[in-house]
Formats: sequence, C-alpha cells, structure tokens
Amino acid sequence: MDRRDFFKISALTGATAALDSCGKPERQLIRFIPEEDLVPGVATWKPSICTLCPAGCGLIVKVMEGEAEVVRNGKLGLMPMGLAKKLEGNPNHPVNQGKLCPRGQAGLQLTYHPDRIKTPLKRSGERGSGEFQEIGWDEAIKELAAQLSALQSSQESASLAFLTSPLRGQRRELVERFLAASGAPRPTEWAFLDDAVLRRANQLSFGRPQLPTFDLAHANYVISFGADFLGTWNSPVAQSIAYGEMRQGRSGRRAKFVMVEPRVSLTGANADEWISARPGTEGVLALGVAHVIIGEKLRPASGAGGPAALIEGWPQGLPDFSPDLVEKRTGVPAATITRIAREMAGHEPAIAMIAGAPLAETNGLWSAMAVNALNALLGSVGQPGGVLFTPDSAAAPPKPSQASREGLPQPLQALAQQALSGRPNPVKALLVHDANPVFASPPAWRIREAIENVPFVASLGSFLDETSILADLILPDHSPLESWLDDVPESGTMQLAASVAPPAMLPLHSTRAMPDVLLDIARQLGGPLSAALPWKSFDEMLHAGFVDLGERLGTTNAKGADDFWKKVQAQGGFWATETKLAAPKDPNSVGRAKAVAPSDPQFQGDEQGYPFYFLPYASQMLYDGSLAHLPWMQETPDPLSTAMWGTWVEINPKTAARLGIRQGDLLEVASQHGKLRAPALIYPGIAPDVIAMPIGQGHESFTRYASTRGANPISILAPLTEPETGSLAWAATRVKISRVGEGKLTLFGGGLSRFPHEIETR
Amino acid sequence: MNKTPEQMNEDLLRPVFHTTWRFWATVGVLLSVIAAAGLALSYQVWNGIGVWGIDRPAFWAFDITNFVFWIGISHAGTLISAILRLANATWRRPVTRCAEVITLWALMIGGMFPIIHLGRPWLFFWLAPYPNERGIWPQFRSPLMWDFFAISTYITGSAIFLLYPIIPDWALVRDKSSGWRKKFYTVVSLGWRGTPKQWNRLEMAMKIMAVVIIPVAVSVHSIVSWDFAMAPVPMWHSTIFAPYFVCGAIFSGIAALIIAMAIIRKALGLEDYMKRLHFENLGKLLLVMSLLWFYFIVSERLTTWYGNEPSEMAVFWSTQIGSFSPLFWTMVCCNFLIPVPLLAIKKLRTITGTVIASSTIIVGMWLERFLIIVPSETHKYLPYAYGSYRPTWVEITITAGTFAAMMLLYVLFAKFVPIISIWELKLGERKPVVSPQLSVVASDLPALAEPTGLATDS
Amino acid sequence: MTVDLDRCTGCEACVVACRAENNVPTAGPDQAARQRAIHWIRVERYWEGEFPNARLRFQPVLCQQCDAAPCEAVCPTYASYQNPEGLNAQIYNRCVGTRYCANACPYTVRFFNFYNPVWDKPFHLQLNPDVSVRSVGIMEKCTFCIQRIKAAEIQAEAAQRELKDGEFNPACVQSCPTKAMVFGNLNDPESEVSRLSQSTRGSKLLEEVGARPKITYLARESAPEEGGATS
Amino acid sequence: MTAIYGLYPDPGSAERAFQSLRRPPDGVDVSDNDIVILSSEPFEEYEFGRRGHRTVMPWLAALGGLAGGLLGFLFVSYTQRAYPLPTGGMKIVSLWPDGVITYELIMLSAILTTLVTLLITARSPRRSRKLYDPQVSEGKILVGVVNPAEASSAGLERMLRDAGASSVVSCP
Repeated sequence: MDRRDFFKISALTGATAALDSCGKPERQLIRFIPEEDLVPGVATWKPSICTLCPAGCGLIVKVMEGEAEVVRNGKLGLMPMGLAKKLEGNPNHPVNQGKLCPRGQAGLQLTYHPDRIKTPLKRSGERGSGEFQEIGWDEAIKELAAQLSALQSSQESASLAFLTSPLRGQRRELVERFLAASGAPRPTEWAFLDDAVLRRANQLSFGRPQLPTFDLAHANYVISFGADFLGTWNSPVAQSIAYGEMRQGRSGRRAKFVMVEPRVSLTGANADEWISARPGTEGVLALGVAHVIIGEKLRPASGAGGPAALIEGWPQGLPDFSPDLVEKRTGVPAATITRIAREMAGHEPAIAMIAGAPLAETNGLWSAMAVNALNALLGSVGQPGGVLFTPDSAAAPPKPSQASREGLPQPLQALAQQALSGRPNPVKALLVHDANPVFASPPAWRIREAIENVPFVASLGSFLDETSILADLILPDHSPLESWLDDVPESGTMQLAASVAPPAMLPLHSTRAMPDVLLDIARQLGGPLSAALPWKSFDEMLHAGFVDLGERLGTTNAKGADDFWKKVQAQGGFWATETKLAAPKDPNSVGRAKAVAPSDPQFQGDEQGYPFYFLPYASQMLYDGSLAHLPWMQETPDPLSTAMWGTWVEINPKTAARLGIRQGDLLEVASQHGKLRAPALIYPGIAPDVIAMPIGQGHESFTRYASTRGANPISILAPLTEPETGSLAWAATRVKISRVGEGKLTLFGGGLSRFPHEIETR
Repeated sequence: MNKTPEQMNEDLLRPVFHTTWRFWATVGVLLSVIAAAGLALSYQVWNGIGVWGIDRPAFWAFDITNFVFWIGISHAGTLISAILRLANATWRRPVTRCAEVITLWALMIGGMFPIIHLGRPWLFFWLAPYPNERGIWPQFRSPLMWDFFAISTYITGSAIFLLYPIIPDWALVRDKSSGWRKKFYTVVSLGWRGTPKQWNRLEMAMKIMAVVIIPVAVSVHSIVSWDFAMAPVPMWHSTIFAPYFVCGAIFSGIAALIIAMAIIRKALGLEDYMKRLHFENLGKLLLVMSLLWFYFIVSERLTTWYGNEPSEMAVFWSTQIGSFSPLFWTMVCCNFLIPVPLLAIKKLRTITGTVIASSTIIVGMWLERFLIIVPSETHKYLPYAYGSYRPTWVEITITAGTFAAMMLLYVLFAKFVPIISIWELKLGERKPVVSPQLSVVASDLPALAEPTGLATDS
Repeated sequence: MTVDLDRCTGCEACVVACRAENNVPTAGPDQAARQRAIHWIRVERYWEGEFPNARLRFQPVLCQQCDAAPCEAVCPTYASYQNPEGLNAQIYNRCVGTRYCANACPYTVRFFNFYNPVWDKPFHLQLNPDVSVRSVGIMEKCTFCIQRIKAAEIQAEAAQRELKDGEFNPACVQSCPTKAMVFGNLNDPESEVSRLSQSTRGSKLLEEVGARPKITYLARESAPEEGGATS
Repeated sequence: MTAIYGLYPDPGSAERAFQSLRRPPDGVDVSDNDIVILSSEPFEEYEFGRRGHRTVMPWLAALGGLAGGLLGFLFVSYTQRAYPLPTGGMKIVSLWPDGVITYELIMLSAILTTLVTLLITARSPRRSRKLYDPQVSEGKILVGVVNPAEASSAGLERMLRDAGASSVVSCP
C-alpha cells in the first residue's frame, strides 16, 4: 500500500493526473504507435459474448482509450489502446436483453488478471512443480505439431485425446473437424455442473436433447425441484427477467412459486413456499402430485401422452404414489402434496422444473422424467407460460457438422481409465482446453494420476490451474474479450439465436486464441487436416459459417453476404426475430417406448457412520470454481451466507446446538472418500440431516487469489454416477462431521434476523 | 498549620530550585513512553489509519474515547477551583493550582485527538475558519466545529485562569533566585510589585474568570456530548447526554485531581500542606459525583429499557448481557460499587482510601467513554451492518502515551512553578480580620494610645 | 429510485456492477476479515422462522440520498453536502476523514479508505476513467453513478433536448436482471419512478429516523397458502 | 528618582504609616499619588490595601463579551451566506448551531477583555515603577513616598519610623 502505487493508478486513470510522480518505470518504457484509432475519453460500445457459463448471454463492452504495457515483437512497451472498462448486457440479445448476472459483470477481470499466462510456456521442472520456461509461439506451435505428427506417423492418432469444457457453435465444429481429420476420438467434454441427465430425460420424454426454456413470464404457478434457476442453473439471467415479470409484470396477477429442496438456495429464498423433501425423492413427490391430479380428475391421465408413457404405472393412476405413501418416502406431509396438486391444477399454466441436486442422484434420470410427465399432465409443454424449447439449436450452429460422428464422446472417467490402464489403446497425447477436471472431479476417478500417466500433455488455458500445471506445454488462450467469439444459446430464448462477436480489444499479452492455434497446427501438419480446416484464421471460419447460416435461413443471399456478416457482427449475433415455439417431437420417434421403473437413490456411506446427506452446491459467485480466481467474485458476499474469501459448512441451528457447534467453529467433514475442514455457518434454512457446502474454493493452484483458500467439497465426493448417462451423482455422498477447533469465517453481514436482540435476550 | 511565611517560601520553592535524580529518572521514563507513542503515531500517519483496529461500522473507538476521557479529566481543575473560589472554601488554597494545571494539560492532550484521528491528519487545518484557497468556510452546523470553538475558548480561559495567581509567585521566585532563573522569572513575572492596585485588579480578574469559566466548562463537555447526541444513532441520540457527560467529566476530574495531589504530596514532600482534610473533602465531592453518575446511568438505561425501541435495545443488550457486558459491569464496579463504600465510610475515607477509589474511577470512566461510543456504532439500525471492534498495538501505545504525556507535563510544571499558590496560602493562614479597627486592636494594643488608628473613618 | 423487493432475487448483480463502474477497491482477504470490505450497494438478507418454516428476505441497501441527510450536517468541511439535484454528494477532495458522517448515517452505507487502495497490475487498466480513485483517509459512498448522470445531461444539452425518463441508469439498475430497481427523476411526476413511489406497497427504509430518504421500497408480497396466484 | 520608604513587618504598623502619610504634619507635604505601597499579599481588610479600588473591569468584560458575541455571529452567518451549501435539510443560516458558536465567542472575548484590562490597569501609574525592595517577598510591607520634597524628607523618615518600620530606606 505505498503512496506511489496509488499515484500510478490515479495517474493512469487520469483521475488525478497532477499527482503523477516522476521516476516510474512506465516513463522508461518505449511507446508504441497505437494500432487502432481512438478518441481519448470517449467510450465506444462493442458487442461480445459472455463465456463464463453455458447460458451464452450477449454483452456490450465499454471500450475507452488507455495506456497499457504490451509486448510487441518481443519488446515491452507502452501503447495507447482501447481497453475494456465495463461489461453490460447486450440490449438486443434475445437471451439476456441488456441484463447481466454478477459473474458476467466480473468477466472483465479475466482479461486484466495479473496471473494470466502471458506467453507460451514449456515445462522445465518436475510435472506439477509449476516450473516453466517462457518460449516463443513458433517454438510452441512447432513443438505441438511435432508431437501430433509423431502420433500420425506411428499410426497412433487414436491415442490423441482432447479434453475440453463443453463447446458450442463454430468452436465445437473446429475441434470436431480437427480431431476427426487427425483420426482421434471425439473430444471429451467435462464440466462439473453438466446437465447431461436432463438433456437425456428431455430427449426421452420430448425428443429434445436440450435444456428447456421456461415461459415464467406467463406462468401462474411454478414448482421447482432443486432447480436454482435464479442463481446458477441453465440461463439465470433470462430466467430472472421472466421471474420479475411473473412477480410484478402483470398487474393484479402474481404467480405462486414453490421450491422443493433440502437447503434454501438463492432461488428457494424467493419462493412463496419452501418444501424440504428427502434428497433423491423429488421424482416421487412429483408423481405424488400427479397421482392426486389424476385421482381427482383435475386432468385426464391420458393427456400426458408420450412423457407419461415412460413412467411405470401411469396408466393405472400411479397406485404406488398415493399421498400417504409419498409422505413416507419424501417426508412431505400428505396434506401438502394434495394441496399443491390442487393449486397446480387450478392455476394453469403451471410449470414444474427439476435440476441440480435431484438430477445428481443415482436415480436422477427417472426423477427428471417423472417431472417431465407431470408437466405433460398439466398440459404445459410447448404452451405459453409452460415448458418450451429454443428452436432447434442443433440447426443453429452454422454448417451442420460434417464431422459429426456417431456415438457419444468418451466420458471423463472412461478417458481416465484408458489413460491409466492403456486399454483399449494408451493415451499418448492429451490436449486440455479450459477444463479443470483435476479440481472438479471426485478423487476416486484418479484424474491426476491419469493425466500424469500421459506422456505429452498440452494445455490451451489462460491460467495455471490444477490441470494445466501438469502440462508439458502451455499455449495460452486469449481472454474472451480479446477473441473472436460465437455461441448458440441452448435455451433462455424462444428465438433461434446465434451470437458472434469480434474481439473487443487487442490482446494484452502474447497469447493466441485456441481456434487459431488449431488452425496453425492443421496448416503445419497439412494433409487431411489442412483440407478439413481450410481457413487461415478463426474469423474467416465464422464469416463462412454465418453467411451460410444466413443463406440457409433465407435471410440473405450471396450478394448481401458481406452486409449480413457486418450486421451480425455489429449487433453481436443473428437472431430470427419472429418467435417460433418448437413443439416437442413424439418421444416414440426417438425410439424408446418402454417405461422406466422407479428406483431409490443410492448413497455412499451408511446412516449410522455417516449421519448427514452431503449437499455441494454451485456458488452464486464462484460458480463451479472456475471463477474463484477473480477478486471481485471472491470479495462479493455470498447472498445467503454473506461470506467472502472462503468456504463454509452450512448446518441447521438445532443440529449445531445438539453437537455443540457454534458459528465459525472449524468442522471436519468426512466421507468414505476423504475429509476436509471448513468453518461452520449456522444456517436456518437447511434440513437437520443435511450438510451443505458451496463449490468453488479449495484450489491447490489457481492464481494468487484462489490458491490454498478454503476447502473443495468435490474432493470428498463418492464416485457414484447416474447409470444411463454416466454423469457424476454429486449429491449422493453421506458424511459425518466433528468439531476440531476455531475456524476463520469472514462474513460481510452481521445480524441473522431483523431483530437479533430478541434472540439475544431469550 | 503553623508555618511562618519564610518556612512556606522555603518548602514550596524547594522543588523549583533543587533538582533531584528522581526528577531526571521520571522524565526519562516518561519520555521513552511518549517516544514509543510518537513512533506509533508516525507509523499510523505514514501507512494510513488502517493500522488502528477501527473498522466499519466502528469508525471511532480509542481515539474518540481518549478525546472524551481527557476533556473530561480537564474538568478537574478550572471548574472545581472556580467553584471553590466562589464558594470561598478556605481549604481550597493548597488544591487549586494542582487542579488548574490538570485542566490545561488534559485539554492539550484531549484536543490532540480530533486531529490525529483524521483519515488525512495533515489536512487538520481545514477545520479552522480562515480565508483559504478552497474558497469554502468550515461547516458551523457540525458539532466538530462547536468542539473547535468550545475547546479553544476553554483552553484559553483555563490557561489565563491558571496564570493569574502564578504571577505573584513568580515575582517571589524572581526575588529569591539568581542567575538565569532571575532573568527568566523577571520576564515572566511581568514586573509584578504588589501594589494594592495590582492585587485588587488581580483578584477582580480572578473573580470574573471564576464566573466566566464555569459556564464555559459546562458548555465544553455538553458540546462533546453533542458530538454523539446530534447523530441519529441508537443510544447516542439522547437528551440526557449533556448533563450526563458533564457529571462524568467532573467525576473523573476530581478522581484525577486526588491522584495527582497524592503523588505531588509524596514526591515533593508537601505532607504538611496537602493534608487528610483535603483528601476527605475532595473524597466527599467524589462520593456525590459517584452517586450522581449512577443516578444518570440508571435513568439512561431505565428509559431505554422501557422505551423498548428495537435498535436501542440491540445496543442495550449488547452492553448488559452481550459481548460488551464484561466491560460494562467492570465499569459499574469501578465507578460505583468500589468507590462508594470507600468514600462513604469515614474510616475508609483516608488518603489511601480516596486514592484507591480515584484510581478505579479513572479506569471506570475510561471504560464508560468507550462503552458509550463503540456499542452504539456496532449496533446501528440495520442488523446486517452490525460489526465488532478490536484494538491494535498502535492505538494502545498512543493511549499509553497520553497518560505519560500528562505526567511529564505535570512534572515539568512543578519544576518551573510553585505547585501551591504561595501568596494565597499565606493569605489563608492569616487570621481573617473583618475591619481595620478590629485589625488594629488585634494587631497591637499599645497602639490604642494613639488616636489615629481609631480615628480612621469611623 | 424505487426498489421492488418482490422482484429482487438477491443475485447481487448490482453489487458487482457497482464495483466495476465506480472503481471500488478490493480490500483483500485480510482487510475483509477486519470488516473493511467496501460495497456501495449491498443485498441484506434477513431470516425469519425456523426449519421447516424458515424464510429469507432480501433487501438491497445503498445510499438513500436523504433529503434531511444526517451525514451532511455533521461534516466540518462540507465534503458531504446536498447537490442542486438533491443528491448527497461526497466531495472526495474536501474530505479530511473525520468519519463522523459514517457514524451519523443510519443506514451504514458510507465506506472509509483505511489504506490507499491497490490494484495488482494490470487490474489498474480496468479502472473507469470517469470515476476518480479514492486515496487513504477518504470517505466514499454510492453516488447514484453521478458520472453517468452528468454524461447524459451533457449529451442532452448538446442535443438541446430534455433528458428522457430511463434514458440512462446507474450501473446497479442497468444490470438488475429482474428490473427490481427503477431509477428516474422524482421531480417529474410523469416518470416511472414517481409513479412507482406512489405505490401502495411503497415504504421508506427506517422512516422513523426522519432522514427523509429518497429511495422507496416496494414490499414483497406473499401468496396465500391456499390458492396459487393472487388475482 | 528619589524615594523614601519603610518596611513593616505587619499590616498594623503599615496601616499606621499609611494613615500618617495621608495626614502629614505641617512642613511635610506628601501628595497622595506619591505614596507607594508594596506587599507580598493582598490586604483587603486594611485601608492601605484598598487604594485605587474602584474599577470597571466587570463592565468591560461584559461589554467585550457582547461585542465579541455579536461579531462572532456576524462572522458565522456571513461565511454561511458567502458560500451557501444546503446540508441536512437545514437553513443556510441555521440559528441553533450558530448560537452555540456565538455563545463560545461571547465567553472567549469576555475572558480576553479581562486579560487586557488587567494588563493595562495593573501597571499604571508608571512613574513609580522603579521603587521595589526584594524584602517584600519576605513578607515585609513597603510603605513609602517617591520624589519627596527635599525639605520634608527628614520629617517623612521620622513619620515612617514612628509608625513602626523595621527599617527605613531612602534612595537618593
């Protein structure tokens, strides 16, 4: 905190230029000629796309002239350049309509992060030691190309693996083509909070392997089974906008909103009624409601059609799901179930949604389908105020993938197995892009060993996280604001939307966008690769793709192509203005008629030894941990706990009292797969037999702001999966807790209730 | 007491003329403490006030506590001595000067805090009203400005009030001394000779000052209390604060005076001048104030409790049974439970007794200031904004420094000025004579033969 | 400004938006632990009841821009005063850091720079040039994004036209996904904010303190137990 | 300056000397203004201790106070008008706070007036300044005459001695 620093800052911001003190290094640097024409002090707004979560919100970036230290042809110098200053929602974008969530706001810090990887790195020390040496791009590209061509020449291309966060649009197309052309298997996508189960369920029920879009704005009744749709799930901004309308948008009409979850989430906090059902029994509850509706003839059972056909016992009116039986299994009073059923039937359009923890159970798929059936019964599928699907997003990625191949890509744990066992064939080379499975997967999957087992690992990330620190070669990616971006929102809008955006600013460091790196490699390797990827740079590819899209949709023709391309760039994407609601196909067309038998959720850890359900949840600020390195996110208080810069363990006040645990005590949470320590947070809104913990902290290595901060709940998760999709059942672990001393809990908020002294005097 | 003027001169001038090793030792120790505080202070100014423990919402803590505390102590002297003078309490004579000095120094120390507690202390002069390049005058609606005026008035008044009766004593020193002292005291005694006119003007001025300084003193601590009472903060925004603070101020003032006297008495060997009588009388005063203080705090708490206003109750309970309760009950013991018996029971109202009582009261009153300020800040209206406070070594060192500074200044004063007003003492020792006739009779009967003495204006 | 508590979901988009717009310094873990984190706007949360009937209420709190602002009268240097548009302006350069205003503020929405703020390079490049950075010893608080107000006024003046209602918004309002916050000119009876502040759901925060705040909170409604939508 | 004075151990004798000086026998003439009395403590109860008693000091103090208060108020209200900034919903010139400042300024100026009055009046008349004897500090009371007429000096010396002076000094 010395004065001089402040002077630099203030001088650079022009706030108090007069204070500018002399003798600062800036003064000794060379000054480059600006590469763009700028008017100092005047803000220009450039479109961009938020990449921090799968929602795909459109951005506009406030760019103003500033002086940055940049490297140009190997020299460090000062250059006046357009600097992104603020992110706002793109008012024209159909998903977020000019609004933005807290995470999106902080996206700015990805670009200016002090611990970004500024140039290509080559491992110089032991793996994982974090010792790298800086190298030039040519060397880096050559190195990677060499590795890949070696594989090709030895006919081992199948041993090339590509690990990435879920990709969409032209990036996906590029990667798929790259791998296909080089004879490698499809990319393994990994995100801790994936919705594979729901997509599968929707495919089975509605023939749409896609996340739903809810027309909350016109709904009169909403029941959510664990779906944190206002916080972190699916398309939070779009859903929040609709929620606002649902509450106060229609004069005189205000929908009722019921939340079913064992721990009050941000979304649950806004519900009119909170129901705590036993984890894993949400599907049962949904069918209980359906039972009453059918039984009381509020809706014809037959009306449910396809989705219901998949639920065993539906035609018989769900005999096993009478309120009393459901009460036994879920712990929700029969009276409540009946009441909810009547309310739902009485207030159409009504929406039932399910996501999050309920789907992260071993019976998640079944629960999802049960809820789908309930929606179908209520007749709210494909109806205004009901459950909708964004117009076939499969069609949206410009150019339907020529490279699309049969079969799902290998799931992460399978890839790990392959890398460890070497069967069916060893993994010789691994490319990692923007995924951090070492942090975000259960220890039992042994991802770290698996990666260490791969002879050559290259990372295309921007930060040294737990995964990329294991790499032999790091080719740092641009920050989103520095890159050409495109995206195809999967949900959140009822318009067909394909976003595209040119870079909002010049790169600060000598980094290179992942697509351009792959294109370079392709060019270097030549042969089928360069044939499959003929473009010089990614923007060319985007250009081609979007012009093609425009032509296919008849919005433009060969003549107007360039104007079309300019237009979509200028407004941040292309979206069909007229709203077409995509009616779900008949599920039987997907070819699956046989009903699924209900199954009870499996938990690891017996009730005696491990008395508590362990509920990790996505943090409002740090999401799945991929944002833990942003100081803004670290310092913004969590809305419910008000905690900053750390993790905590949420525990019911009565339970805490019984175990003699006070706010801030250090707890040890142990499962069969490990233990962690974190301070206790007394949390009134959680079931007595549940322990909840936010995901995001507990990074071993993830920049100065996140490293060795807090604990990582994922590190004690059981490796249970949902059998059909093979996606991780992260809510299926049981734990035991014990007090081990005094902890450190940094809270922004003080009193828990409006009149705390009343508690004090009790 | 049966001391001739010569003895008095002898006893009371000794400290001025003779310097013992004890003097230097004391000065050394105190200086080192002050130096430590000085370092802490510069550390704070250099790095920013963040090195203190203050936070949000506890924006004020030790700093303002010390401010209020020392301003409170300052009410020892001037106020008390003024009252005693007006009441013409004869036993006051050995006490007044000790008291008035406390006022002066305490004011200087207390008045320092509004400056050093600033976030940007180097800009303190922006609080002073003077034509400046910013083209803007201070905000006279701010109680801090009231403080500025009240304290400067009070400090001027007290200094003058203290100085007046010193002049004749300095003249005395001048006559008794030689060398540099002679020169020095010749200057400072302002050519005092002792003509009836001078004496008369001096005493007249003293009377006026005594009348003026009392309302000033009262206003000063009322205004200090208004620093809090003017802010709409639970338990601050209260009408009782002004009298409550004044009472507390006199309370702690007397306690400080008693301690000071006890030390002086031992250190300078003035046992024959400051006798049990003085401590007893002051002890009685102290007892009254202690009861009065208790009365005030009870009425404050009682009204709050009955009012049952949620935000106030939050503060209330935090002090009664909450996180601040240990301090609160310590304070009650220090200010009431311990002193009252010590001062009420004649047997215990000895010099030792009163000194013990005073010491606990000093502690108690410091705590009281702290407990008035911090709990309210940390329990304002919106519970979400509740906070806590924990001091750092910096604040603690600075606080220690203030006490050291107080003692040092006191020691130095006693070095340059007879700590007891000699002429007033002599005046007091003289048998009071009501009229010249009687006086003549009293003075020497033989003179009766001479008519002149009687003939005078009869 | 009006804040509709029935729309507010507590997502805290406003909090981060404000931080980004106004160069609010990051305190860092240690200072944050010492209760020195700065958030010009915060979303307060209050629990009611116990499991299974625990309820949560959100309430965004920012400077209420009071008419009779307690913070103003106590500032000896006029650093805090009421500007002609009726905002509680904070003139950083006049502030000497008595912290009196922060104590006087009933809403505890004033924040103090206990140290000089630091931005680890190159975070300093993201600082907004339209907003001055506050040095050590200075009080800061929500300004209703006065830089945006001024910019809009200047543009309107240049174009010789009146400011349109909702033409511009403070960062928090602009980002709020549920449109819970509405900003506008209370002196203009036509503006949406004037209309909403007349709502029967409307109330002022801590009205009893008498600071006459300018922000109106619209109460959160609750659906009747039986029957869903209120109609 | 010449002077002749006696030093008296007790107020009684000093009083007698004083009385005799005020009513000198023929041949000795002493003007009242030439009589000098110095003592190490006030003797209000003796007539010699009440010389030059009349003073307007309290009135001056009161006047000074009022004047200062008035000026103070004008100053404060002027500065408030000079740069009118509304705060806290109060008037630009708000009387309550200004009242507080005014009050303090009244007191301050009263104090200062007193001080000034004291410094000025206590030193006049200046003609007899030089006459002083350190023995006053021993408790002796000095009663004497400055610039006595040559003729009457002998008489004066006698008178002073008769009154019971412990010593009579005459400085040429």
